[in-house]
Amino acid sequence: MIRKLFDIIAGNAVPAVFIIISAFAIPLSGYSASYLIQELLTRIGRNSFLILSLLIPIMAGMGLNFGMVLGAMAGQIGLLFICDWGIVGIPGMLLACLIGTPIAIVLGIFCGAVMNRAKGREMVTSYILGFFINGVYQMTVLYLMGWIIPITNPALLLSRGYGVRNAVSLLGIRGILDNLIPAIITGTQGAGQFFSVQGGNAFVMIQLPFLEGSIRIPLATLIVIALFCVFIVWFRKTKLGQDMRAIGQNQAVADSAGIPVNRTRIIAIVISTVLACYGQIIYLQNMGTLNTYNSHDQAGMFSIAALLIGGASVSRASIANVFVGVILFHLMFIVAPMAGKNLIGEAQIGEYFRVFVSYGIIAIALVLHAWKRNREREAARRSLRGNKGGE
Amino acid sequence: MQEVMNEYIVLLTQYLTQWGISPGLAGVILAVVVWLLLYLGRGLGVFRFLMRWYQRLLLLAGLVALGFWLFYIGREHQVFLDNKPMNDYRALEQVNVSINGGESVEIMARERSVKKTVGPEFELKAEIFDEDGEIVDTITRTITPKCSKDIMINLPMLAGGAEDFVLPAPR
Amino acid sequence: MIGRFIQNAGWPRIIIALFLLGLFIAAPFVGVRVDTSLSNTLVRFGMNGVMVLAMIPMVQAGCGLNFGLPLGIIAGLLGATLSIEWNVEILARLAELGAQYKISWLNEAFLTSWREPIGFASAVVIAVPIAAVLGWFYGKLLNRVKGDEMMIATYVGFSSVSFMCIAWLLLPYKHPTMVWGYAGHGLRTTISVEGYWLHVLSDALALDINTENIHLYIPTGMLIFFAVMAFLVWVFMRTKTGTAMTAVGSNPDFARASGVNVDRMRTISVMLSTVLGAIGIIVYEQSFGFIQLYMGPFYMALPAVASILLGGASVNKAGILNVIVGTFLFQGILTMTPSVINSYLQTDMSEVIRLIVSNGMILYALTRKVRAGR
Amino acid sequence: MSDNNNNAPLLRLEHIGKEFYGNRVLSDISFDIRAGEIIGLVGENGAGKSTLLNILFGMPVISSTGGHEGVMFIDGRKVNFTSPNQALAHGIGMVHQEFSLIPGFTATENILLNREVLNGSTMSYVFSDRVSTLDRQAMNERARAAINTLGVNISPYMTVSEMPVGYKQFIEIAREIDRKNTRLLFLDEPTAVLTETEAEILLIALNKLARSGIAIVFISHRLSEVKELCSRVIILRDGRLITDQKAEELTTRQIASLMVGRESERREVPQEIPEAPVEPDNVNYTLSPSPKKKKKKIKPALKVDHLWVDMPGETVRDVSFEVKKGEIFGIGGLAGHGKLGIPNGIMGLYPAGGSVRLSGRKLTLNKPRAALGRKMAFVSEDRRGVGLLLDEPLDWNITFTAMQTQGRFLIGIPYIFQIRNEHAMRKEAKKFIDQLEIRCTGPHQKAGELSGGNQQKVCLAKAFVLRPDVLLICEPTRGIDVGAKTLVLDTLRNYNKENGTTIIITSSELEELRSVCDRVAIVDEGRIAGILPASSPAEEFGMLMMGEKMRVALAATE
Repeated sequence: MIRKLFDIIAGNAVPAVFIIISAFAIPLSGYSASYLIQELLTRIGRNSFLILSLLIPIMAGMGLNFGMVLGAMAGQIGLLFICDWGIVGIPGMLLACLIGTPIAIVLGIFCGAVMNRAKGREMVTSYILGFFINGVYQMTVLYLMGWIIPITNPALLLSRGYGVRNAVSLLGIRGILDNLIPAIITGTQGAGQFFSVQGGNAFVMIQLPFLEGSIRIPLATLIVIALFCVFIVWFRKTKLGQDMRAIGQNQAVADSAGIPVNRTRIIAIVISTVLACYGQIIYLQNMGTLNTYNSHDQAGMFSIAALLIGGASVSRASIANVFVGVILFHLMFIVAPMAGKNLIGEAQIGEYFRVFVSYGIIAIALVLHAWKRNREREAARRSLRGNKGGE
Repeated sequence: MQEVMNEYIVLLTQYLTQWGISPGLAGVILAVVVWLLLYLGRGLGVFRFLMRWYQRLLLLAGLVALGFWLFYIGREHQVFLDNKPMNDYRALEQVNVSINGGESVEIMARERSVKKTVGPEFELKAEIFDEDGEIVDTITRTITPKCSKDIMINLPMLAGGAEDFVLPAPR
Repeated sequence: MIGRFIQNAGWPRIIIALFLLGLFIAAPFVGVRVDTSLSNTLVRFGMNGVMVLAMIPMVQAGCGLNFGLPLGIIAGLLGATLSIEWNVEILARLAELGAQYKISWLNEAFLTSWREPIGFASAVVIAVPIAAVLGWFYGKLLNRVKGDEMMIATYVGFSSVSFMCIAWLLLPYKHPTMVWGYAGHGLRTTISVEGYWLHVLSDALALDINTENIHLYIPTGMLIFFAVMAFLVWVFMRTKTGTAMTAVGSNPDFARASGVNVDRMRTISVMLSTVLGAIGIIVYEQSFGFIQLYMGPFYMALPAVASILLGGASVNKAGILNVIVGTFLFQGILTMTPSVINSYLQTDMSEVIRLIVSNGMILYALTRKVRAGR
Repeated sequence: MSDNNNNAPLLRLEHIGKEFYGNRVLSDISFDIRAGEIIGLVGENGAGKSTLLNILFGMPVISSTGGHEGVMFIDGRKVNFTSPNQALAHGIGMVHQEFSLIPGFTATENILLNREVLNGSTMSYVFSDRVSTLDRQAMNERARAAINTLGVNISPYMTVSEMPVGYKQFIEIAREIDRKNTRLLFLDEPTAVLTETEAEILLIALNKLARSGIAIVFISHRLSEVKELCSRVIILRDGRLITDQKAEELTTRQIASLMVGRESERREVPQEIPEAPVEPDNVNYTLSPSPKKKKKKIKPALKVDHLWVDMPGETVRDVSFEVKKGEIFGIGGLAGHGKLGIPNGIMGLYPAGGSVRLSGRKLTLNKPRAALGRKMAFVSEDRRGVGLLLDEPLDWNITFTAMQTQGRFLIGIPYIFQIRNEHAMRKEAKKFIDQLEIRCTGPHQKAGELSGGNQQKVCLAKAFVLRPDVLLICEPTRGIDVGAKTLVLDTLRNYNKENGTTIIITSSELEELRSVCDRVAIVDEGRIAGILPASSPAEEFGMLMMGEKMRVALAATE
């Protein structure tokens, strides 16, 4: 009984701690509710898709897919092309996805194959693989683009004539998905109807009297994310999903039952990589600028940290973890610098604090996972023995 | 051999057009027919296998087509509006140009302006003024830059009724 | 014969070595001086050698590659900054001691002329116990997560670095050369060691030939220091404890059946690795000239890991020779690619090549088939 | 199913044989299996049962080691399986001793693992069937049907990790039954983990299955069950088919003696006068002094009381025995009954309790160092896993333990600074290489590069270097060729003779124990079933191995 209670607390300790931290930090930061909600909504739209892409490899027992940065890179290459060609709007985003997909598939197959060669240490391998592919990506973007790969737009290229600039403006697709279906929550007593028309554009208006100011909702993005959640739920019900769950729990048994283990693992990584590619495109359409050499860097780390803060572990993660995580993590992200400034007088502290928390939470999650796994192994060993006689 | 093939294709196209079927539509019809044949034979293992690959191929072709279509409809063009004399056409005193019914720009003689449009075609409306600021003429044209990125429109030629008023964009 | 040599050396090493050789051969043709390149390579070899050496104990004890090297580096940074902060006090205390116990050579003149070496030594002396304590905790942690050491080491390194970012801001350092001028507190991101112990090892006994035709600089002191450290590690791996440690890495069950305390050996190896990391960064800084704080140590483990792997080590076996060969090759590539390739292609590809080579090397080591049955 | 061509048996084996690297493990096995039959396949460990199963299942072990001799027929058609999937396709199912279940899955999910019922979906045309969703309802129905066939009541929604062990066994069998074409089912020790009632239910279920036309091959060490269930009994011994008889024609005692065999080899030893029994409770065979050496009235070198050891797969429950100084004591018994746990527990490698006295003084358990410090040496059964440093040279392997526990092969000041004396290490290694005729290129060769026999010699050398008073050896001859076997056993015998070292040998090979040891203890289900002088007839050892239940049955018959 006590053990069960302990398990429940231990199982949700991480989100609980973050709720407490936020509860202290929010008043300290002095941000208004509408500002926080606006920021949170933006960040949910921006990051959820990336985080959701981590779920499937976890299901297949491959741990946290640090290799998702590969997908992010594929997405960025897609974006670079549409920028060069000047494709804008929703068609531009779709085309970027379309171009990114084959690249992500190839990278995903490579990543999966490498991980199959390094069973038991998938995470560190995919992590280093991320760095390695980053090198290849940089080589491609910095030297081959504009030289072998045709990129002509001078706005993209470095002045030397080849290689892509460090910052690329994504003006053409900026906020295009977020604002596709404009929706506003407002506190002011404006037009009383659900749909209102202002300046020729239709808005979805929701009124909440207690709110000050108005909040824009990235409705279309949220719909895409919701569709993706439905996809995950459906995927879990398929044979492939079932096979992945089996492999995640026991590879040897799955193999003896005739499930193609290695192939399925590669599929899991490919799906994750492709989704990370789309996630990065959604992320960047919100940001509006592409930092060619850095945007993907932190994508993996922040997504993984957010997922873990949501209460997921290396071997178990759900959709709920994703949303709890993204809210708590980004709440901390928003308020920490301001809280740090108001508390100690240094915004820098808050910045470092959130970086520390991101890394620390991953470290703790990994330690807990390894610890638990070793303990379970011990317990499994113990369960093999019968009743002891001599006692 | 090659020639025979070419001739055959030309004839076939002509024949199809006669029935109001464009080559693209013919391709779609062919794809559907093959699919139906495979579907009818799905009891056989080989057919099932073929079906899977055929459908994958169709999916792939569809995606590629989608890609081209997106490229086609999503392309942003810079339209340079040029009011400079060209080929004996004199520069106009003042032109107000609006594209796709948007806000119009005022272009004085020997000026050049730039507007952005998205998609394969756009509607250009030019109001031409004389020295006194009276509208002399209003021209509405649908222009299709297709896949070319940027174009320049020489307004004097447009006003003068020349057909080749669409010029390549300046470097 | 050749086949055996290739088998011993391993393909990746041969390719990299040939590549490096090619760079050296090509250098004169693109206007890069071989002698200065060689000098640079040697300097960087000396700078990084000790940090690469820090990999050996953990690899040998079966704890995997020490991606947690930043932990040791932090201890080294603490030692380095404290040695500057307390520089005056340390010298004063030493003079006091000299006077108190009538040690004739410990006088004012000696302290003035040996100010810099004493500063360096004090940095090491402060860093080592801190590293040992951190290493002890780190070792205990790694003992609980057997099998996942590398990933956890990485994130322990990262989180300790980001934790120290906060600490650098808050710790009550006062020394004017180190804190931000406008705020009066919080350490700067880079701190010059000039006037404290800049080049204290590098310039000791250094061979500096600077004539019309030849510019050769050999940091003899630093190389000797590296040699001494390498020798100490070599000797340690030969002691009873070192032997037991190797056996633990080779087969923990065997070691246990032979009465060795496996966890203790692993902890010792982690402590040793952390201490070497701490010393390594101080050696690095005295040559580099600056202490890099905040995110500086973040990715420092990767080059060290890549170096030892490049030298032919595997995830569970490493020796001094691997360190020497690997560091030389890796640093050689890092020195030569910017100068040679850049003069040829007129671009700086060194960063990209570093990324690909170092991570490719680690990836290669990680995916190599581990021996069955373990 | 039974309406198959009745003339041709379901499975026919003709002259099946197999050699592993010149080591013959099976020869000339021929028998038939007909639909609906239940056949008991019995034999000692190493009699060739598992190799036979591997051949029948087309396991890669067989094809990768040069295939097998003889031919197999299914329904009169010749078959040759190269992968287990082919065997499955021909309707051969197998339930292994270890569970092959996914703990977090429900009974249904496990029974239908990789044979799930799928809903059709258009997506499946483009990708593969794997993107179709599962039809949970149909799956549960099928699982329920399979479970019902067995006559047990297990909910298909129950998660396997929450099931008692017995249920898991039923789920395994249900999985094989669910395979539509299964006609021949191999069960490897299915009752080993079951309680008695569960075992009874299983036997009833198997009978029921057989009546539906499925042939069953039942592999068990519980002879009473074999006798009760099977219509025919096939006995293997040393890779040969000894008997293929109707079960009614045999008594359990006969089966036991046929299994261990060698009645003809019965040595002519006069019946010993029984000593006072030192064994508690469940011993009905008594101690007898060694016939060769008259070393009575000597303090026991090793006295073990109520020892329990928590070694996975080799649990020791309650063991007590005494070993006299200078004696060679054997511990035998079937695999998995705990004989290996005894020496491992004494040496502190696995959690253990009880009391162990070494020449009268109590030994600290659970600390390998303590055992080694008391001049005990140990040769592990897991040569490659525990016994050797495969990546290190021979001199390391031989001298490491002595260096760590006795401080030898070191130079320098003890406790302060000592480095290893490579010269002395090499010398010692050379000495043993010569003495034990270890075939290698020298002390610098890596242990992993040697053959099994030579590796075993290295392990012995490692133990001898310690100059032990008591030497514990597990499976000294496992996996090594005949020549090396003799050499190893001779070495042990000589070492005992020359140094008077007490040696405890644990081995699955009874004959080996009988040839080397003075006395042999037989372990059954974690307890000592009895201790006999080596000269006792093989049959009696066989009876001890068959376990308690056997003895009860025997007591009833005799």
